[in-house]
Amino acid sequence: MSAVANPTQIVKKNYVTAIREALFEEMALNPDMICQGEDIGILGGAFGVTEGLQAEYGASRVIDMPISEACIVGSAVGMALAGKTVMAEMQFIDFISCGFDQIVNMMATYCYRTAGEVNMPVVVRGPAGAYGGGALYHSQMNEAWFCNSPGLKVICPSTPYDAKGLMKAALRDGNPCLFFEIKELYRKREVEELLPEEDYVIQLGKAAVRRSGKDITFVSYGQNVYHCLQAADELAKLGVDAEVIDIRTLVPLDEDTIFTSIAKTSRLIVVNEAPMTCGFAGEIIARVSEKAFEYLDAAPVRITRLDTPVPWVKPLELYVLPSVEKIVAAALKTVKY
Amino acid sequence: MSAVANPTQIVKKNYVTAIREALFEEMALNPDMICQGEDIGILGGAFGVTEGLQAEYGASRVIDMPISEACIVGSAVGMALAGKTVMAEMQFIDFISCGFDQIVNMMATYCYRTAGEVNMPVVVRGPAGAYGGGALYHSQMNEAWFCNSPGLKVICPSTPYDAKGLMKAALRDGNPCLFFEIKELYRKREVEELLPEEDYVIQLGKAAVRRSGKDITFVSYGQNVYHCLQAADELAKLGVDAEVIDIRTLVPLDEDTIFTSIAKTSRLIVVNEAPMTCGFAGEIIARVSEKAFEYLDAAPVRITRLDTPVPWVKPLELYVLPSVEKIVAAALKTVKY
Amino acid sequence: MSRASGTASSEKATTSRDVPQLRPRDLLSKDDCLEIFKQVYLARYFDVRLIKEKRRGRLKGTLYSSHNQEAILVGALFGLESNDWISPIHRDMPAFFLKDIKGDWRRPDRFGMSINEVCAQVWGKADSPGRARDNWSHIGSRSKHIIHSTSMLAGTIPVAAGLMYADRLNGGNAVCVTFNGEGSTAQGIFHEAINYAAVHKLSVVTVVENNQWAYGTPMELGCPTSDVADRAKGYGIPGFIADGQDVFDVYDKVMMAVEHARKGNGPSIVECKTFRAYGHGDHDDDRANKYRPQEEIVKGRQRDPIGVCRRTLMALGYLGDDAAELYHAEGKNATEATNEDFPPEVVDFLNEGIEFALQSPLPAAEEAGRWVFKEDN
Amino acid sequence: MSRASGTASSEKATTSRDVPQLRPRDLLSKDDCLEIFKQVYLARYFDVRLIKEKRRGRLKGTLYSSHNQEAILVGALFGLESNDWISPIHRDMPAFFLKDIKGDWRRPDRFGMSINEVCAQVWGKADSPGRARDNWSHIGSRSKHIIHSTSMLAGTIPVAAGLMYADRLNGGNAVCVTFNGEGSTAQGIFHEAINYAAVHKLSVVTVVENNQWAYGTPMELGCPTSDVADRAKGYGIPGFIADGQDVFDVYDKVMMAVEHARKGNGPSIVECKTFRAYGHGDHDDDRANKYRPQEEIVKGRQRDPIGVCRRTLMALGYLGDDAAELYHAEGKNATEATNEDFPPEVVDFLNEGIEFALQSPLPAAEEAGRWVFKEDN
Ligand SMILES: Cc1ncc(C[n+]2csc(CCOP(=O)(O)OP(=O)(O)O)c2C)c(N)n1
Ligand SMILES: Cc1ncc(C[n+]2csc(CCOP(=O)(O)OP(=O)(O)O)c2C)c(N)n1
Ligand SMILES: [Mg+2]
Ligand SMILES: [Mg+2]
Repeated sequence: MSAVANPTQIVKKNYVTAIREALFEEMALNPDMICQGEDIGILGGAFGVTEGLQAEYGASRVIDMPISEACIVGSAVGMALAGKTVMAEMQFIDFISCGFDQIVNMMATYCYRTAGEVNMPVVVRGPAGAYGGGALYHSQMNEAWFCNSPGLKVICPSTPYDAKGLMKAALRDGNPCLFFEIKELYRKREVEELLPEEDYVIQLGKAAVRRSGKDITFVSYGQNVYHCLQAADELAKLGVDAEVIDIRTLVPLDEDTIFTSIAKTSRLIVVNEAPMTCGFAGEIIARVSEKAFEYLDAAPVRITRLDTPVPWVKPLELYVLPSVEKIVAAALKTVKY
Repeated sequence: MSAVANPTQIVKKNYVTAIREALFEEMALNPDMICQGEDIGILGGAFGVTEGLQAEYGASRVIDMPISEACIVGSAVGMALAGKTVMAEMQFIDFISCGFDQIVNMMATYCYRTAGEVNMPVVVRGPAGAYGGGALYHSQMNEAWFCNSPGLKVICPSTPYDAKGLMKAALRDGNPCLFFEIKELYRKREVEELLPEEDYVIQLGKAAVRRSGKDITFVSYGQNVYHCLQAADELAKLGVDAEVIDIRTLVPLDEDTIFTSIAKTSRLIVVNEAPMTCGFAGEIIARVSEKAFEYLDAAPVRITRLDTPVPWVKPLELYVLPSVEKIVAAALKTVKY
Repeated sequence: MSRASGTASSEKATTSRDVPQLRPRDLLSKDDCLEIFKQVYLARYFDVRLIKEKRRGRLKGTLYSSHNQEAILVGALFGLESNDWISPIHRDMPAFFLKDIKGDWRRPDRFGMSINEVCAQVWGKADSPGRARDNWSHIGSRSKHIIHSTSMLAGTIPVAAGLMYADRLNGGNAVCVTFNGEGSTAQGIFHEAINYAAVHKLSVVTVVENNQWAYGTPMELGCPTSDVADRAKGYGIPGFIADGQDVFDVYDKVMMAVEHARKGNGPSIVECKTFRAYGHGDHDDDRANKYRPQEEIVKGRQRDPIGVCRRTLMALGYLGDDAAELYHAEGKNATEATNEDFPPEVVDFLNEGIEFALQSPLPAAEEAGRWVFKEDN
Repeated sequence: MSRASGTASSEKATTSRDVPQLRPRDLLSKDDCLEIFKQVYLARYFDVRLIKEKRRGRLKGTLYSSHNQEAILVGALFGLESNDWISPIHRDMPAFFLKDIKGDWRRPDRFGMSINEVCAQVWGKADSPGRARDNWSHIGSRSKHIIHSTSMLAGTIPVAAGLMYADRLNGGNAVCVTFNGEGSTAQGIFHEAINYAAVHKLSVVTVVENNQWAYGTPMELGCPTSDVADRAKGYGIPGFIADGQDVFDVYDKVMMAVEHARKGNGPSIVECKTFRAYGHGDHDDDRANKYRPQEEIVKGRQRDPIGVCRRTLMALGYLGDDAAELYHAEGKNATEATNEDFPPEVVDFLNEGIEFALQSPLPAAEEAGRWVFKEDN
């Protein structure tokens, strides 16, 4: 633990450090925990999330796997059968497509098909998200695939505090969790924050209200939360008071916080960077339309990635993604509705 | 062609025959077409969809593949590069998870990343759907994964006429298409119908109004269309006049037909048998809420599979799936809204 | 012995020709051998009886017959330690109760499923270990050391590998035997998992039941080599070949593989050459008589594992002519064979299981909503 | 020759020892050999120059250096027919213009990309063959017979196999050479695709650049055998091993594999032993100096492919002492080497490409919405 936490000095920590601390602490607390993935040991991970972990806990608990995503997941399932808790890293979340079957058909359903005999304390985590010029295969937010695959919890933190608390909660949850880390936030100075010295978890399924407002509700997660907050600042200058909700976990979803907000604002914009069709933005709109229809005074709006892959060069990439401008424009239209 | 069509005798044809005819006819019309999949040649397919096809067109164009779904898709992509049109069968659509990466990352994006240089005339088709006691891995409707993966067209016919016309359209479309066949309809007597002798296609992206009504709109596809029609019959007895729309293709979606209907009925129930969260039912509700909000006089409703896998034995299976009763109950509630 | 042993295709596993060495089977007692014989009958009877039950209309669903492949199941399972793990597939239904059955078939504390549990699963009843949530062979039990498969072929091999990794870390020395068809060895996950197991020398024994056909596809369209065992060479691990009709040859080769693993030398593949007697499932029986040449079927069924075992036992003097003539299931298909063709204890054992299954209730519909996630109870 | 040929690990491909047989290289003319030498320089210069461009701030993005692996690219590509296909990966950027470059490097009708196109891609400009929609090495061209890869390693092998299937059906006799790292051979799709290619004897040559490391993971944690070529044994296909530092040995082995395919005998694997000179990408350069032992790095870089080639040519008398002393890129890293260390035509060639790229416009933002589906135009 000394490698990552220094109790005598209080410093703000970044997002990647928060996750690393969670892993170090859980490895210490739980001798039955194993971490595995490509290049996570000797190298310490492509993004340094597991830096120092193998030196601390040994190569048998921090495993450099072959480039075999399906086997990384499948073997984690086997370890869970033997009583282990497993963190399985996808080097980029995009590569999860190569381990897809083992996730949705083997791991996600194990508890269901055994009528509860077997639990699956496995967290599949990896760097996700666009805006960094990663192009088609290093930019994905493919969380919707997993939200549509029953048996998985789906998590996406936007702050270091949440990243650590949610990671610890996921590792103790006993259910298979998919943990989407926003790689553009890993080392972003602006989001650094003080983390508690003591052990803490953040309950899965609880949203956070990042800004309260009365005119319109923005629901988002991941880095788009910051786009919403910036848009809210701009809108404030224009006399529009936006509330910003960061759902943090997609499955299970904290509907109450969302509905309560819309009861107040009557207006909804959902922002995420996944492709629109069958994405989680649409899911939120569907839930609200079904269950909080009366609260809505205007058509809800989705601001998502266009239904395209993420192209490489900057102007093209930005063209297809949500932006502060797009949110502001949509909000102005919606409040006038 | 003589193997499947007999012009002197006019008989009703079932859903599986319609698809088989489409394949026979397209193989005859297009010498550059290839069919491949597990057991599709010597055996003629697990469900007989390709029965007689290898005898007619030879083993080099009708290929019995190893049990390698990823390679079935990937090699189809290679064939498309060489100018071929390929029908690639998944023995059950459930196994598409094993070829997932090649579909969403290799095939779906090929046109996009080559700025249009390379088209992908590949139809990945397979038997889908529950209600037959197939349990977790022979019952899936996993279309939402692909709707959330840009670059794929997604099709799901509910009648023999549509199945044939849409299959032919898909094979000529030049884009990668996922074709969900409802295996419970393959040999269902009640849905047999006369098919035109002449060549025909059904344009992708056009919905069909299966029943017109003025009180409430049911939007569905696949076998749930029949649940909607039955529910409409029951509701008619209770004085509720339901309109039933069969969208037929999910991507691209015929929004106009849906919006026009809701402009009339002001009420919407969407029915499909996929898991609820991030499924296509939610997508329809989101589109309507966003773009036809003013038309809605009541909260729209989803009737979908619960967010569970499909369990095996009958009472459990039915418990999680949409049913006529569930639709009728929801409709009665909605019209009173 | 009625037939020469198969040969190990990997040099590593081949023992020197000069020194006559004991084969694993040579350490089996007469009682063991007679028990094995009875288990072959039991596996056969299970299959025959289910087909009859279905024809009688007392059973629904598809049956994937293990007829003609019983020697593989019995031979592969007989020598395992109680707490070893297994992972059977669709064609291996008897494996669930054959595991650790040695001695008292009704022993409640054994590592393997009771016949009641297996029958409850077949009939889709609440007393199935999975409460009939998934079908046919997709059951298992963590406490009894049986991995639950999905339908996706070869999908349990990485699970077996991870399990063996963790077992070693836990200080265990178990071995996991996974069963697979020859067709399934074409799956990508087969490669990923065995590669990983070989890198870490994990105790995974992959038994390949090469019954020549994968549904309607002959072996040569799925595998480029004539022996599936050759796949082992790609990983530098032993690839054994067993006569899948000969329970003792299967026993030998699997025990060599198990021994290899138990010593910490890692995984291996045991190819058992056999032939699928019927269709892929019973829905395919008629077609399978057309897409497969008649001579091939006749030849493939010629050496009934019951007969091969019987002749071995007679040659060993463990079975007199009288005893050998008692039961006549040999060479008979499900239509021809009757209860009288089997040892009564075999019939009784299964009767009990079926009775239990028929009386077991259906699970309540509302259970369908449970256990998507862990329940605290 | 400066070094004994590598050995083919598959017997099928080994030629009889008694009869001295011509190696493919023995048929190369002096001009060919000198052209090969120049191409090795060209590949090296491309790498050196891009690193310099990035340091100068004229280029963004990650660079996956092919330094020390140039002999593989040149050797594997030199003998191909114009209309053969290739599929390079991240580390093979020079392959895009080295394909079919023989003779006139600026020939507009050749099957391979122009240096302009490659540079436009590197700089992310509209004149990239993919209009800068996907990054780095993820370009290709149907008309120039280069498969477009995704990031997912080994993912083009099934594409190559299907392509070769269709090409044969079309009456063609092309071969497709795919490039892969040793680490990537652990992917499931590698197995599925090569298995399928072997079943159908498809003309797919899988060149494995075994540079000992897959990002931060040493070969032995990803592959259980010491030779990746052993993977070929699992499919009953030839597995050749080449000295990846020796362009002529790579040429020999790849040509044997190509010949094998061209005759209709199907796929093979050619392992080229080499060493990754720098980090995985340039972001990894510093770390790679820590996670890899210094001695290993020194040893791995000892035999610079330029030097190995030079010495061969001198031994053949194709290069006099003077000519050999003209350029001094050998053994120098990107910091040490200057333009003067390379033949001027190499520098000029790339200069033109870079000029073109710098002047090429960015694609218009709105293009991002196009070509999700086929456009009729
Ligand atoms: C990944 C996957 N693809 C396809 C299937 C459909 N399927 C079920 S059994 C089978 C044939 C299996 O053949 P083999 O492995 O030889 O086993 P056998 O049935 O002959 O015992 C196929 C194709 C499946 N279950 N899983
Ligand atoms: C399916 C997949 N998993 C992981 C990655 C991330 N990744 C990119 S390159 C690389 C290492 C590749 O090593 P190797 O195949 O030996 O090629 P090398 O870089 O050494 O040339 C990894 C793990 C990827 N691109 N695709
Ligand atoms: Mg088989
Ligand atoms: Mg490498």
